[in-house]
Amino acid sequence: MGILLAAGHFQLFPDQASLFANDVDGLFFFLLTITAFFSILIAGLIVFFSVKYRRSVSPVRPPPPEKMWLELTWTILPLCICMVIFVWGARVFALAFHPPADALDIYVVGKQWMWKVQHPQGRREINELHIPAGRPVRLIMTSQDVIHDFFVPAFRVKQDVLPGRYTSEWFQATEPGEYHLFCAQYCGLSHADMIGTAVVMEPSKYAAWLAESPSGKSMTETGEALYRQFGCNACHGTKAPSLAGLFDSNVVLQNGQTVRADESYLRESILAPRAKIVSGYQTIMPTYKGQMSEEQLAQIIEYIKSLRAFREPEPEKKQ
Amino acid sequence: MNVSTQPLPVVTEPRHAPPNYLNDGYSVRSWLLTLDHKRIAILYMISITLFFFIGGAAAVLFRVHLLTPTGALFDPGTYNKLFTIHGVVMVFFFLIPSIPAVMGNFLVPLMIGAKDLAFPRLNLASWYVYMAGGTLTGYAAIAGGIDTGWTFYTPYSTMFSNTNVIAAATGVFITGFSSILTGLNFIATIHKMRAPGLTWFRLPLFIWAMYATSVIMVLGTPVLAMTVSLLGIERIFHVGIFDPALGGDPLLFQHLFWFYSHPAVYIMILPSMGVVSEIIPCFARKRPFGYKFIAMASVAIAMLGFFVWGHHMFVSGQSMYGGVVFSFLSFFVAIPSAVKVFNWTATLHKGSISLQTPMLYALGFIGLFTFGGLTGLFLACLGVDIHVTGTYFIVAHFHYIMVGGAVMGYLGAIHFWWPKMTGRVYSEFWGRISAAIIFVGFNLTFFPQFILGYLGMPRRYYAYPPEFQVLNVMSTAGASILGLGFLLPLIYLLWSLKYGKRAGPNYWKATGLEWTTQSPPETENFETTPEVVSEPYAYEFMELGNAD
Amino acid sequence: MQTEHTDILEVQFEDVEQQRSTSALGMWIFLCTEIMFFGGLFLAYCEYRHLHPESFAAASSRLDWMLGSINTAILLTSSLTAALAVRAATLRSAGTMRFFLGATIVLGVAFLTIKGFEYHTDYQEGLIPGASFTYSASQPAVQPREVEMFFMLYFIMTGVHAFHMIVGIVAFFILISKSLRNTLTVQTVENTGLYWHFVDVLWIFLFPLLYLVGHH
Amino acid sequence: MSQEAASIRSYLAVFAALMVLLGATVGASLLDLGFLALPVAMAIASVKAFLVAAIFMHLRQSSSLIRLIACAGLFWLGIMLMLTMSDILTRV
Repeated sequence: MGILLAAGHFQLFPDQASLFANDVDGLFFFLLTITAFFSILIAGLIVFFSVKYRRSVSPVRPPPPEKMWLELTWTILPLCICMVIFVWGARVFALAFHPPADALDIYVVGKQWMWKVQHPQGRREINELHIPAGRPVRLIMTSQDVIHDFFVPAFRVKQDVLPGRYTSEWFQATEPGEYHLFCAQYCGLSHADMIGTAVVMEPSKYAAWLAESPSGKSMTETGEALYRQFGCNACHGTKAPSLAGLFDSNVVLQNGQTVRADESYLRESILAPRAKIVSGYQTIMPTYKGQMSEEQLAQIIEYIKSLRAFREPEPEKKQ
Repeated sequence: MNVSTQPLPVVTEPRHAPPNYLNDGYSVRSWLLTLDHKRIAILYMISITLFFFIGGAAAVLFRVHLLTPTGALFDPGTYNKLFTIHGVVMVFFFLIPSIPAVMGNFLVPLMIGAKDLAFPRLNLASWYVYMAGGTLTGYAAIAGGIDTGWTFYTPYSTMFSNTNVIAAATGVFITGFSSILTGLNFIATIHKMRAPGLTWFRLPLFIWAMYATSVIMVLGTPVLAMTVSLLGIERIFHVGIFDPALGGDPLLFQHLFWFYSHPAVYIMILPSMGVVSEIIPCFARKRPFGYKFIAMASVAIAMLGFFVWGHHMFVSGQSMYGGVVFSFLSFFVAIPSAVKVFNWTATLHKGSISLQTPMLYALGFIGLFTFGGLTGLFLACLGVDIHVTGTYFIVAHFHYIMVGGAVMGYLGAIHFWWPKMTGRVYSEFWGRISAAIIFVGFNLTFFPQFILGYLGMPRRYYAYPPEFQVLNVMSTAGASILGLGFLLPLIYLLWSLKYGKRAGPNYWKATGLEWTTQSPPETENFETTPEVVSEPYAYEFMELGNAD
Repeated sequence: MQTEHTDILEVQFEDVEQQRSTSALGMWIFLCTEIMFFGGLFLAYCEYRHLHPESFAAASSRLDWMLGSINTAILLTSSLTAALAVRAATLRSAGTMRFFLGATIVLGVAFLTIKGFEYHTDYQEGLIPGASFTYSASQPAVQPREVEMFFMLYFIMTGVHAFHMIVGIVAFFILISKSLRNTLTVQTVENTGLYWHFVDVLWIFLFPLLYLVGHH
Repeated sequence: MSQEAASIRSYLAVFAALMVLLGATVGASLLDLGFLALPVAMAIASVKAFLVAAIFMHLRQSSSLIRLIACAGLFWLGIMLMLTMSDILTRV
């Protein structure tokens, strides 16, 4: 059921290739039933009344009295149905916002008009997304220019990709195969060419595919090299907070607020370091905005994330 | 409605029409400087018809382009400009002014027994403002075009598009003021100028709908004006307001834009609902079932419509909490719409129904609006919206509301009040034929797009994967039928102006003060101010229409 | 100044009372649209002040709060004179009305003059957003780009406000000339007064939001 | 006419109150009120705006329709500010 099979074939229903697709489609069919029921009801009544009470057989009658119970019925009943739809829809939506903790992080950068993908193990690709079946995958996405939208119909997931910040989406692919990948937010001249393929592979094949990486270096390794190249190690751990164990921890800021150190926080701290100063430290970090590409940024972030594995003791020396 | 003025004698083919607003001066000046709401309505009608066919031509062109997966006619840039001009022209220059500025202008004073709107000079000014905005947007379309989509999303529109965004945005900014002036005029008129005895719950439902529409125009449109101003400032001065590269927040633009543009959907649909609420009682010869509920539903839609704009932004990067709040609120606006549909259907029960052209449009409206509204539930529903937003599902949904709803309502209104406006009767045969063609063509155009959308075809694509071709060809075939369907009324309505038989004051034997005037109405509307002494829609006391 | 019974009755109205109340209603609806028009700016201000509190405070401290306070006092006084002009109009004393209208115009011009001096100072200090914007942050948390955003909002908000004042001043001149030609109606004076008070109310909010953000 | 004559006194009283409030808002900004600074400034501004609207703009004597319209403007402004901020304040 992939693109190759479907090419030229007429479909009425899209492929289902993720766990989330089942959740969305269940809700979709519920809504479809409601829509069909009420459309047929109204259309049927209109046709039925138009025939039964046509002018030639039906005289003009005095108006019937207002029926309050009827009005209340068709006010309250739709409201109840709507609330069911809302709650169900919100549950599915919440699911889309909460990736499992063991999700595989893949970095996506959108630019006019292509998708650039980086796997943690170092392999990069353009307009293709290779992923293993049966494993939750989280995409950490940003854009270099305008707003794009990463949309894989077979997974039923879609999320705008904004410049200047990270957004994310996650899914767990079920069926190996090739699926369409679309940009679903109008982004200019070649918007319709900003398409690609999501390739779902058996996990073993995915591992083999990753190993074919031409550079042979993982994002963490490249990130570590960049970390030294940009001189981050000159301060972090001494004059600036240690980054070991930072990711996913709670950071107390100078203004007393507490923030969670997720990818967005790391990104902001590199590009706009003065926005959120860690309590007890001075504002000495320069901005790296314009000095590193989104890909390099992702590599450094991936390196910082890797530091959680071996938590170093916090250095005592603070200035 | 029983009215204390004497019924007018039935006019049988006089040689010359009695003095009326149409033969009250023939000079260009007497039209371009007129303060008569009826003449201004005609000016609007001519202008919006022009814009409708410009927008429609763009639509036909890009539908033909989409016959083949790689695109048959245009390069990507041209395609993008075509769908943008289609959207901008249809939304801002046809749908929003359509029923309010044409039918509302013509009917509001007549229906409430007034000599004119409260501020006739503002009314004329609103037409000039509209034309100025339209001209500027037309200029933008020719000089460089515009390729941002009608939504003008930043930062594409402010920093990346190489097209004439400033001129188009200025055009939209200017035409917004025409909308504001019209709304202001209607609110003041409906509050202050009703005939003696015409209490709020004796008002025709069309007036309730116009009132609700005006509230949206007055409160929503200024926000659009500010939004496109900020867009222009960012584009010209390159100072961050919406562009994240300059420290701005692109979602702020979307909030501001949809704060107006979602209620704007109700500017399009509420007047059509009002029209349908007039037509159905007339052709079912029955008082509308649940008059007060239909009236209050209009007001409720206008209010609730302002609470729901965030459902356009569920996948935009808006917070999850924001999404849930907006989804919850969105469902509430479905309720008054449902109440209206049920009440219209109940009005048909035990009526005496004749299926003449306006009634065909009205019944078509109910069916298409019901389906369009129900598919709106998919979009308010968070879980499904993730998949269908930004696809052809959205395109299909809003065309069911805007074409199946608003345009059907507009055509219904034109056909219903044409005898009143022009004093002539069009060909019933061609009226019914074209109503049927439009209904069939419309469904063939847009129903396949629901399937395309669920399959995942994104909107605004000039090329698409080959497996989507069958449905696209169906849609294009439908569009050509629909285009033909829209041309037919243009022909037979114009024909009727010269060759149609004279209509008489109350062609449909309808209730309502506008039908107590001669057709076409005289410049002063009423010789003496009418006095209303009874409830509206007393069809059980009316004789049957002379068209039967 | 005309007396009531000779107020020109437009054809669409039944009587003068209907014409007056409709006119007042129309004016209030217009003011409602003005609230929403400025609402978009207030929303932008709210969001960015929330996101960049330090930069907004620092930027605000570059404005002269003394001049801002003086201007506020001038505008509040002009509101008083406008109210007194309307009162004189209702009492049909044309001379008094013209005096107070004149006073309002003088105060309005004074406000704009001071505003002009402020703009000029901002220009000299390189605070005009755009290519020539220069700002060096004194505190670490302050970002020049965010300061520029504050000034963009400042110039848009005060600029649109000043434009409204110019319209109001021109309207007052028209009122005076109409009054001298004896073609003025009370309702016109009242509506113009409403407009002027609205412009004043706007400034009442703009002043603390723009001038008094930070500690100074 | 006595009502008209009384109005001049109320105008002057309102003017005096406005000036006092102007002093108060400037004074408050000179104190370091922390997070209270904005609410205090807005509260004072609202009282000033209310005085101008009620007395100078005759809202106190106006018909309920006109009062309703004035409130509607504020209500819709509130919708816009609150619902948008509900997104912005809860973004992760």
